[in-house]
Amino acid sequence: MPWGILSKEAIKSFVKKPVTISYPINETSVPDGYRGLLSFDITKCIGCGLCSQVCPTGTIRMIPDERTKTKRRPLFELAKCVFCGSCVEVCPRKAISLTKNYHTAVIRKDEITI
Amino acid sequence: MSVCDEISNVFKDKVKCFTDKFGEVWIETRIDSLKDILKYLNEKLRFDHLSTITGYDTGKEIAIIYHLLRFGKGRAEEVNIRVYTNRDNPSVPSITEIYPSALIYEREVYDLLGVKFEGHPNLKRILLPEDVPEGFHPLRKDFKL
Amino acid sequence: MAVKLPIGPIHPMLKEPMNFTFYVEGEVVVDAEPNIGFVHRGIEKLAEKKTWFQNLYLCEKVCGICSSAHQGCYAQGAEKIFEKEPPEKALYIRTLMWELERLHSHLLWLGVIMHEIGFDTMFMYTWKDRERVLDLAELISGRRVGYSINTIGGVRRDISHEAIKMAMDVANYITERAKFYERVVLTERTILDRTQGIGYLSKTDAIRLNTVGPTARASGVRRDVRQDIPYGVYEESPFSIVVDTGCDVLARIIVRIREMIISAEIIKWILFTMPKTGSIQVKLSPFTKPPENEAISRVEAPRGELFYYLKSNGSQYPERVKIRTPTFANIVSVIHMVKGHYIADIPPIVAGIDPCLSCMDRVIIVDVNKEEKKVLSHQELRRYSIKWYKKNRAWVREERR
Amino acid sequence: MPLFAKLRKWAFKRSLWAFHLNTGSCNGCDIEILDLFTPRYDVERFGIKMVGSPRHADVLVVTGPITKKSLPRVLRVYEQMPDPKYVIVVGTCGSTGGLFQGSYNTMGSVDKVLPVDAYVIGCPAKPEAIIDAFTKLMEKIERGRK
Repeated sequence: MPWGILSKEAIKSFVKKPVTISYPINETSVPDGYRGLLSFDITKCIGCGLCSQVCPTGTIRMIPDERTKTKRRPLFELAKCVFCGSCVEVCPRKAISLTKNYHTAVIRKDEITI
Repeated sequence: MSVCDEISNVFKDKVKCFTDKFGEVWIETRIDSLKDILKYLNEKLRFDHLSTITGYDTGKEIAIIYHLLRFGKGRAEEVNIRVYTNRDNPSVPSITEIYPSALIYEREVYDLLGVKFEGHPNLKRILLPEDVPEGFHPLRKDFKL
Repeated sequence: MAVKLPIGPIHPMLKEPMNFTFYVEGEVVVDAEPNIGFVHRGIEKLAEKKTWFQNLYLCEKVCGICSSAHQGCYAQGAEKIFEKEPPEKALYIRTLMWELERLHSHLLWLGVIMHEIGFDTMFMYTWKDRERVLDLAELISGRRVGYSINTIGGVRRDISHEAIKMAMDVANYITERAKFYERVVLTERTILDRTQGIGYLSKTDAIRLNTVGPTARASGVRRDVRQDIPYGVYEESPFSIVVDTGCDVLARIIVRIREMIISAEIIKWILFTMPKTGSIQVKLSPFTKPPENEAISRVEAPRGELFYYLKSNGSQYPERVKIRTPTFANIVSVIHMVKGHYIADIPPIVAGIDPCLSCMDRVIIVDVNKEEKKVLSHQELRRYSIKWYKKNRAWVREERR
Repeated sequence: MPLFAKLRKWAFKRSLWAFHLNTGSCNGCDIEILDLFTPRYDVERFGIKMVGSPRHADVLVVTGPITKKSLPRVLRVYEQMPDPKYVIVVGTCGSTGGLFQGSYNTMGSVDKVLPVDAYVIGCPAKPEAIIDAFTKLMEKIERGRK
């Protein structure tokens, strides 16, 4: 075929649904269990500090806080996070969870600290 | 006949050969007979694949391990040869004539541990910048982060 | 006239960054010298300061493309150190991820090599197909790249019914597409012109230089860690090793395309035979101290044999983690391959070993006699090579005959 | 604001040319950036284009914690870019050092070396987030900083 095999593919692509997603206009849907930004529920936290010990990057730091039993709570500087989810697995009270939020572009690094 | 027996038959008491619990064959030897053993393994026993050269610092000495593979029918056989060299002035003969791929591996060990490979054609730093001071070898145990 | 031509100081990957100095006579390369380390991040030293479990994520970041191979290889070695056997289902899921990774890596590479030889149409098609694989990976592990699915003693996530269904679709789709690509590669003149007879590496040289992975298999060397030192569930899995005796870049393309078909087959086999229930993990506390041990772990990463040497000293922190990445093993053979070829052939040859992408960011041509320097970016080198080929096409083909 | 300056800002905002620079990342972010230029994401519809030389670029997209060996090259590339120039850092390791904090061969983060305009956190970042970063940069240009 003088036109090559790819030309057939190109013509087929014209009639198919476009592959390009309309991202900034419509949100992309992510599957359940997506490892996005962390969320933290202080009411469940007991301040054990396990999460800060397993974190491979030093994202989690314990700071004093009156609301928990041990008078300290984790502070998540998410700018250092690699979204591995080991803190979620180790948390005995399920105070930390992964969300589907993938909007991680920031102007200042402390914007997403929780 | 296993590799261990063959090596022990030829090199007698120059080598100490054993199989660990994971099935890996380890040969421990001294620096002066290292090249002969590797040559024998390569030419006679057809261990023609050098996976890599590992170096680590035990605190007292520096250990160098040569990880070799032999392919054939069925499962490939693994042999690891370990030598120790002193820490103050570590030096090991280069094996680039036997295994050309060692050109890169030896440079890496030299760079990170400071082991001199006698006879290497182009022994200089490979991973760290060239302007790093003499004696900067990060994988030594006395190098603290 | 001897000309020195250094390529690529700004660099991509941990130990696989490449800056070559090519010595050229006219248009022909006579020698080459690698200079690497622009992406050396000190991972082996950092690993001594992190616990065994934290290192899972550090090892994953050695390479973003073959992340699962690195993490799996580390986990496999660490399981020997901890003397724990992972459950059967975990091995199946782990192998599934390894094969998915091979699919996405080979599709990526196919796009890159097509880009290097100036055939961007196919680059777009392959990357379009690659998205399907990434979507599946996202569904299984929760992230597109960097799956973090392995842990010491198993895997972290179970596979859902939805994922099994989708994996079946993806495997069928990729098989169909790989067959289509094979047909394109073998009939399209642009591709044949630029790849046939380029980067010749004979079988004896491939063995002598300890070449690994698809590069070696394209030279007729039947070596594949999956079969030689079986790990995961490869021992039971029926699959054949793809070997081609072409010894050139075209053979490397063909080997990788056929490997995609084999990978899809393995995925289908895994989905059929995987135990439906069962545990996926041996529970270990992240602060477990292993006994004193040393272990060697080998995995067939998409680019070839990946090697880990692990040593423990009885504490939470490893004593030594040694990593040898496949591209590091293949550098020596690249030097051998480029000798005798034209400057225009450098991009496909260097890309031919799959050196983790944009390895040649910049080219400086230094004329030794005149002490002149000419700086070429990688893009310019590519453009130059495409132009050169258009001009010299006829006699190059003549010469190769 | 004079009409011409307004027009220039409008045009600049809609034709950001990016130069991608790898300073020691693991390739994870790099393939995600390259992904932006392939059919699924296709950022060329926003006028963002990948260029092969820093001399043509408006935006420097940096990935990776700057290694000691690549540091002089990064500075040289940045100096070569014409004004006005912007820097986007993609990936956790470039933003804060991530897993490579405290290594003997990395600088830690890009903002120790270059002025950074936007960060994309993630290891690797999702392509959508990188598009977000470009959108945020466009907003920043709209507000006017340089």
